Amino acid sequence: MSATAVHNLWTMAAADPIDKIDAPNIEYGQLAPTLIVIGAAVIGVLVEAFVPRKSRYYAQLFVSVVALTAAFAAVVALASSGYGTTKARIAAMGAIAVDGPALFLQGTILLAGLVAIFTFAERRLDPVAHGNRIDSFVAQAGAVPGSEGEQAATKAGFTTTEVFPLALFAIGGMLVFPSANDLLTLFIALEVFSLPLYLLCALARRKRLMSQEAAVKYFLLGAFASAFTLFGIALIYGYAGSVTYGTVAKVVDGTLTTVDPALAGTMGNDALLLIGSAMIVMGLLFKVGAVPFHMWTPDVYQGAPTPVTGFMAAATKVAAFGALLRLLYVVLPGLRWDWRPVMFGVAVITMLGGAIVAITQTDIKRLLAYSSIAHAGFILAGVIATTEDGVSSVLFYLGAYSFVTIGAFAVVTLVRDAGGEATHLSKWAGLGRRSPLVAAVFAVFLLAFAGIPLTSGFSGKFAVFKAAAEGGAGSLVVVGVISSAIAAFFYIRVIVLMFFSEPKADGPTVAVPSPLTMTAIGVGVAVTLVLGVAPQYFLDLAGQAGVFVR
Amino acid sequence: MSFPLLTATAALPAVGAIATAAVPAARRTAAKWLALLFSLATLALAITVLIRFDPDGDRYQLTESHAWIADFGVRYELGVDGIAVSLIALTALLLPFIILAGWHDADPLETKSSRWRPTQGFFALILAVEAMVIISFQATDVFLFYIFFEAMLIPMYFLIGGFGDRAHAGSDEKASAQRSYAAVKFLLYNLVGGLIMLAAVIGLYVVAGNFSIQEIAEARANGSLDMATNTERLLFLGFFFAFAVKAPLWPLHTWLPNAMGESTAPVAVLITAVVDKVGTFAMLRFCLQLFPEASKWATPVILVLALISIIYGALLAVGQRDIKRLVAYASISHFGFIVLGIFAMTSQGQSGATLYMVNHGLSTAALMLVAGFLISRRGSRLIADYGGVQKVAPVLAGTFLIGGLATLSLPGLAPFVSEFLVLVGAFARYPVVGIIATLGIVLAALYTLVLYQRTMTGPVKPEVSTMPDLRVRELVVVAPLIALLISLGVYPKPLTDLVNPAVEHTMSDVQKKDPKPEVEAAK
Amino acid sequence: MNPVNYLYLAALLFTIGATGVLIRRNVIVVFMCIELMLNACNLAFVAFSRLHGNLDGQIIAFFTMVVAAAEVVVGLAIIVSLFRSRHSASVDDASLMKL
Amino acid sequence: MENLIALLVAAPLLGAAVLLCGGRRLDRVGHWLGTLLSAASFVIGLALFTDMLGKGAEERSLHQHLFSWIPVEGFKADVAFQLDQLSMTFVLLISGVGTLIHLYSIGYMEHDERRRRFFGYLNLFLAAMLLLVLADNYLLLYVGWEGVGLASYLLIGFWQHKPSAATAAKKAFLVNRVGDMGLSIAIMLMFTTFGTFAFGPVLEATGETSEGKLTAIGLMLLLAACGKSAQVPLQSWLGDAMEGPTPVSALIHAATMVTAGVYLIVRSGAIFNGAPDAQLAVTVVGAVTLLFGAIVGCAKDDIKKALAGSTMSQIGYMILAAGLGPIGYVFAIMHLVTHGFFKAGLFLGAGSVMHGMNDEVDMRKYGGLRKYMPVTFVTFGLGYLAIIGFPGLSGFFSKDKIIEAAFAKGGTEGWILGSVALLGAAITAYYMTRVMLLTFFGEKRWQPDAQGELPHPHESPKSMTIPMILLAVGSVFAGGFFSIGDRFMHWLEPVTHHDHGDSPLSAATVTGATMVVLVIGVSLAWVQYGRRPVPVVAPRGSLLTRAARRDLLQDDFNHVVLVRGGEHLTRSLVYVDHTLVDGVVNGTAASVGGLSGRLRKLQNGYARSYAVSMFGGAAVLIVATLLMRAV
Repeated sequence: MSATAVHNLWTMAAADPIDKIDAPNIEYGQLAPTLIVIGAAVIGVLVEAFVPRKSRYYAQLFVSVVALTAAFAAVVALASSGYGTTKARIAAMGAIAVDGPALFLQGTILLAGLVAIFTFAERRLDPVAHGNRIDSFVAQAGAVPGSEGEQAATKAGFTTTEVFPLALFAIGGMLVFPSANDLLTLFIALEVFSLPLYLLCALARRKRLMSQEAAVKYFLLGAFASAFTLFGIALIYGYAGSVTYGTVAKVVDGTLTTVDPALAGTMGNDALLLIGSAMIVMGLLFKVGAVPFHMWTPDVYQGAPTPVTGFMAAATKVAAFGALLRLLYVVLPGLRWDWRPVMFGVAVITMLGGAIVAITQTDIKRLLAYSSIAHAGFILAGVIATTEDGVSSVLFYLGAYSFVTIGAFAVVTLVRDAGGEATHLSKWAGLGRRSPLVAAVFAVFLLAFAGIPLTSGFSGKFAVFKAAAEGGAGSLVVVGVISSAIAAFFYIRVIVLMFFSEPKADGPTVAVPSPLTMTAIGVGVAVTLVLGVAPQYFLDLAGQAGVFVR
Repeated sequence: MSFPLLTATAALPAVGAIATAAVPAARRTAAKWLALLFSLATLALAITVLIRFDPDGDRYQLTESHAWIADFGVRYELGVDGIAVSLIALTALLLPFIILAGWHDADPLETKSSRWRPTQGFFALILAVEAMVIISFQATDVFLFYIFFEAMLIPMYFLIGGFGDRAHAGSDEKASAQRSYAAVKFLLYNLVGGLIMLAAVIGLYVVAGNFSIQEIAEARANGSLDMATNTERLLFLGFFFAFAVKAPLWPLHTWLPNAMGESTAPVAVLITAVVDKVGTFAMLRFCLQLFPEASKWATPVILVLALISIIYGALLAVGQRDIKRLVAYASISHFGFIVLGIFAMTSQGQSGATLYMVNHGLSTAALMLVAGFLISRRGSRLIADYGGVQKVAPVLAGTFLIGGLATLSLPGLAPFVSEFLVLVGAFARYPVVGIIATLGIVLAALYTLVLYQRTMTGPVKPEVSTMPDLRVRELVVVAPLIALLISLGVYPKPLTDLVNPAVEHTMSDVQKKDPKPEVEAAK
Repeated sequence: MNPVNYLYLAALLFTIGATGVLIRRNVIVVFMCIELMLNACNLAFVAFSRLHGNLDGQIIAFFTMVVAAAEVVVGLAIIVSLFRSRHSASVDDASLMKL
Repeated sequence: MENLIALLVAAPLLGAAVLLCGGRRLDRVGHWLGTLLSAASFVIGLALFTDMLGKGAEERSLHQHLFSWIPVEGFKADVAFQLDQLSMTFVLLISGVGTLIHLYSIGYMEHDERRRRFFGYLNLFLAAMLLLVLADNYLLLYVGWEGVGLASYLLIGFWQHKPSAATAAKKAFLVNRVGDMGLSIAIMLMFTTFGTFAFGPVLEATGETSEGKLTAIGLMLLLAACGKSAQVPLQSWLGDAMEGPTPVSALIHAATMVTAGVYLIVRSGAIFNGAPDAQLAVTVVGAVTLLFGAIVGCAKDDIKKALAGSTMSQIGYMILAAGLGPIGYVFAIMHLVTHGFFKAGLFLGAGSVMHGMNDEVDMRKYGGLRKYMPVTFVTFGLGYLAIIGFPGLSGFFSKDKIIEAAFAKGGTEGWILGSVALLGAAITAYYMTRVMLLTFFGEKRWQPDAQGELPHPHESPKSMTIPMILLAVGSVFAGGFFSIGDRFMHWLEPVTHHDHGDSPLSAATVTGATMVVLVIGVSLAWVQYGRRPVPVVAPRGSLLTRAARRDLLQDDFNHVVLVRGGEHLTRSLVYVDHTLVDGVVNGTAASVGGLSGRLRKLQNGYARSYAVSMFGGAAVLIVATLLMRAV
């Protein structure tokens, strides 16, 4: 094509001046959940600015809890008024989709976030220092570890109550992420929930060096990944001339041509599309922690403050998988035959890799990190199904998984010794003898992870594998069961350790938590058992939420 | 709808488990009695099931059916046929004895921190296992069965790993190490089996769309559901693998000796006499009924495996130095017989196999529990540590001998009936197989008598010279078992009447006719 | 000049940035490389936008800059705190957690 | 009347149950109770017998159906009894001799504190044995068959504190099990062939199946018989079985149980008649064993072992006769009965001798006992004369008939079998004379026992001597009584269908020959043991002698081939199980663990290498996607 042609194009575009831009109309009602949370986050910032330090904690806790509850109520209201099914629509000028999957995932994220906030707010685990209760977050993020500054801050009873608004911002981003209906929104949402998480990772009270290291790693790799995503978006834009899911999808399956035939040589050729989509998908796979984009997971999970880890492990996965689903099902269904095999491969190595490497872990948090990787693999199996069942099974799995995860990490926070949480497995020896209840609860979570029947883990696994098998990925199911067998081994190892090995003399003590953590753990156990024994209701819910709007 | 008898039978021990677990730490004895009480109540319910069941009635009776997980096509469907009834009865019958026999097995050695309540846990777990076993005998929905088939592993696992045999050669660390090795081995073997079955279960759903064996079997019968040959075979293999691990069939057997060796005698009985029966039962109930063609296709291989199990198990039993491991290998040999009977696909074979499940339960229970009493006295599992016991404890020796004779299936005792039926059944279709299997009875005599001779006869070893004879509690455990062994050996008719109709159904499932005797065939 | 070349440039910049991330040790430099990648994206957006003759790409570019800025804030905060506690700006020193 | 049949079995069974479960409080009366109950079943037997004599030959067979035992589709096993002339003969022999031996044991076991249990076992044996001969189908017979095996196991090992006894018991049971395997296979064959295994239907239907099938069944039955009746190659247990108390040896291992094999073959006559090859096999086994046993009997110095050898050989005669078919059945049974008398007598005599000699069993340490225990001497002597076939005594008639029948088989077989039988007779005469001389004649060779005191032999108490006398009477007259006018033959004929073969030799010649060999045998023995003094320590002896002392190396063979081989096999299997079968699994686990360890190394903590993996991953992702499109 000649340079002039392009030039003309451009001048033509500029020739007719854009006289008026009609104001966008925003359906505030349908965006209520997100708006509430973001608003609350802003309020949280103001609280940090104006409320006296003593009462900040309570104010923040109050704001967050109220906001999350309200947002959840809003989600429920929207769902019950049929936005999930019949009245599903695109809102905010095509930026946000309000449909079944979006609402279901938002609901899940909000509940998970609420429970996580409880664990954030726990202040009974550590012994009272200098007459004020302390939580698991650093007294003053700026203070150098081990410096006088830090000691002073501790003495003064500083607490980093910023974590609450940060968490709210993250949740806000996560709410948008799975419901984003154009690539730009997707990217923004990604950053909005990533950046606060980077910070949260750095705020551990104990083992601060590790915490900061985790933050750096997470940040660098995350930014790296999002750069890829962005470039992918650019390429898709180049291919389709638009970043709105609907349009791109139309272009992909050829019902719409946005590209001047003259330029087809440059753009509109599938290389752009394929490479672009691959790069975006890569960014999402990074967030869900799929092999080979998983390597940040263990380090970050280990280094981050345990409540944050639980929050990340649960909510981030939900949001990221939501976005992945929407991308693959709404934007790239036309490319199914291209990405399915690739995702198949990713799912396989993720399941196997996660399970195998986990066997030799010695730190409980790293162990859970690898198990979360393996689970990402299982969920991917459901994604592959490319059926409505596949979607709903993934939704169900995410719901089941997130609560177990938060509960498990909450239990981890309870087992402590002089250096804070005792995360090395050897410390857990004989826990079942010393405090049977805690050990039993943790065993329940582990069994759920292992997918033993009568736990939510089994229902989820069954749903996903069933969908995959129906979707014609039977071999994936076989790989799945094999890796679950491998995975079972290390979950059982922990149980053996807790119940069958003699307690060590210098073993850790089990702190008695406040009602906050108890709720978190309780909810975890309840969800595990309910979804294990009588999952029908939730399966229906996920089933109704199985359809995307486009 | 009428009173859900089956649900009650399964639920009662579950309730009992919770109740027992809830007993405060100090009231150990109360927990024991509570557990015993619940097991007896369950027995009563099981007997009512036995009475309410009409052998000549429908195939599945006392059925219950409720919606459960529609999305998975799963219903809560219970129902029993003659085979299930007899096995439920066996389970419910053995449990009180197991509990009685294990009366002191879980008494804490020293008073640990008050939160740790081994005794309550022990009995609660046993009851939990009973509940799950019973319901998996009742389930007529594949998924429902699968769930409890798998869930069963967890309490069993804690029973094996948590409450090991105290008579252990070697240090405590060594003991607990071996124990948890055994427990993990047990769990992983069965879990792998179960997961592979899970794949098959999912496959079955994809093919059939629901899990009710009755519906599927019907659909297969009237041709509205036809599986591709390969699909059926794969699904069959998936199911069979899990059951073969549980049963256990050579070469998937090695978890059993460890598990039985390391666990206390009552738990060992629970494993081999009750839990493992689910495996063989499931072969009969699911493999043959859902995949008749594939079953026939696989028969030759399975028969060979069964034969290997019979001979191999017996030979290894001869080679054991540890009483409990010996019994374990003997059981492997016996499970070989059961599988042989099932896949001989003759009425005699299958009736024999079913009777064998019951009788083996009784005989192993008798032998193993007495062995447990013996071991608890001397504090050693090694055969070499005993000798001349019959001189100091004649009753113990006598009961032990009877248990042994039952194990070598002496005519007049129950196991003979079943073993002979299995042999005849196998012989009728595969003479060579029948003959080879008959070698098993010689080897059985060998390992049993060697065991008896080494432990009970000869000059009295100083260590055993002060050994007390059976106590009342122990007699209460053993006597009824022996009585049953004898009476079922002399008059097994009630049992066969119960089983025969069910077996005929299975035979019609696989569309097999008994081979006609030559003389009649000639006519 | 042919705007397609801008695309090639963008790709080149992106690659350079990525390579930098992979090979440079200094956190700041690594971070700058990431920024470079983002800017490569911007360039691509703008180029495409011109090729397509619609403004979306240019708008996205603005968004990207904002995001990049935010990222800088967060990133530097973390990096600085790390630097203060370790007195080293090398990525490889931050390797307490491994295996 | 037939309702009494069950009582025959029930009485001793009840005794066993009561005595074994009764506990110490029965120690007082236990032995009397046991004896009483066995006597009771003898009396019932007599009653049935007289009733039977009252009837005509054809309707003598009684039948009692108790209940259906194992009702399974296409498989019918009943608990039902059949009492015909054959069974009746056995009933009388078993309960009769049994009662006598109960009586004897009262004295013999007086000083054993476990006497009650002993009688319990004896009753158990009687019950099982009667069940065996009364069963109307092979499966029920099998029950009795194994039942007697159990009883014999318990009784051989009665003195369990002696390891030798325990081992002997185990060996007996095991060897028998091998035989039982044969029986069960035979039953299965019957089931697949005839669809049933009740005597009546099977034996009537033999015509309808092939000879091959019948031969197979026959051979399996023969295997069973070999096990139970200690015939080559399964004879090795009988010698060791002498570890049991002497009454046991007399009752079980001489008079009754060991003859069950003969019963089985005669009972299954119809099958064997249809299978000449099987019959031939039977005769061969019989012939071989009768020589084998005789030779062993010559070499043993242990009086009971010597008698055991002779038992073996006498049963060899019976088996031989049974193998001859209708010619021989009657004589087999007849010899069985007479043998029951005199062999039981001999054993009781031996027991009485041991009783007097501080349980010394080595005949070389006896000598000149005839003065000290006259009754024993006389009864034993009569038994001796009977067994060697002294004219006019039981053995003479029965054995002579068998030898005749053997010749009557005709053809070379006939000649061979006949001459073997004759040779056997000679050897019998030899070794029995040896026993006689060593025990009762010559000078005293008594040795001090463990306590260092010489034995003072004395006559045994009445309870022991009376049975001996009664048995002696039996062994003197039974044969004559049976043979005069072929009573016994006519009695059994309805069951066994006798036919006279055409003997190449006249009865007279055979008798003459028998006499000649008898004289030779006796005189040879006298030359060796009567004329010159007998060394207390056995001389090394010829190769054959040494072999014979070791049961012609049968045990050594078993030891090397079966025991050693078995041990190696099991040991290697245990190894295989541990290393191979388990090893595979553990190996897999280990390799997965190793893989995990290696993959773990990739997680090296450097953010940049993580980035590398991401970059590589992205590259792979892109390339893969493009490839998917390309292909």
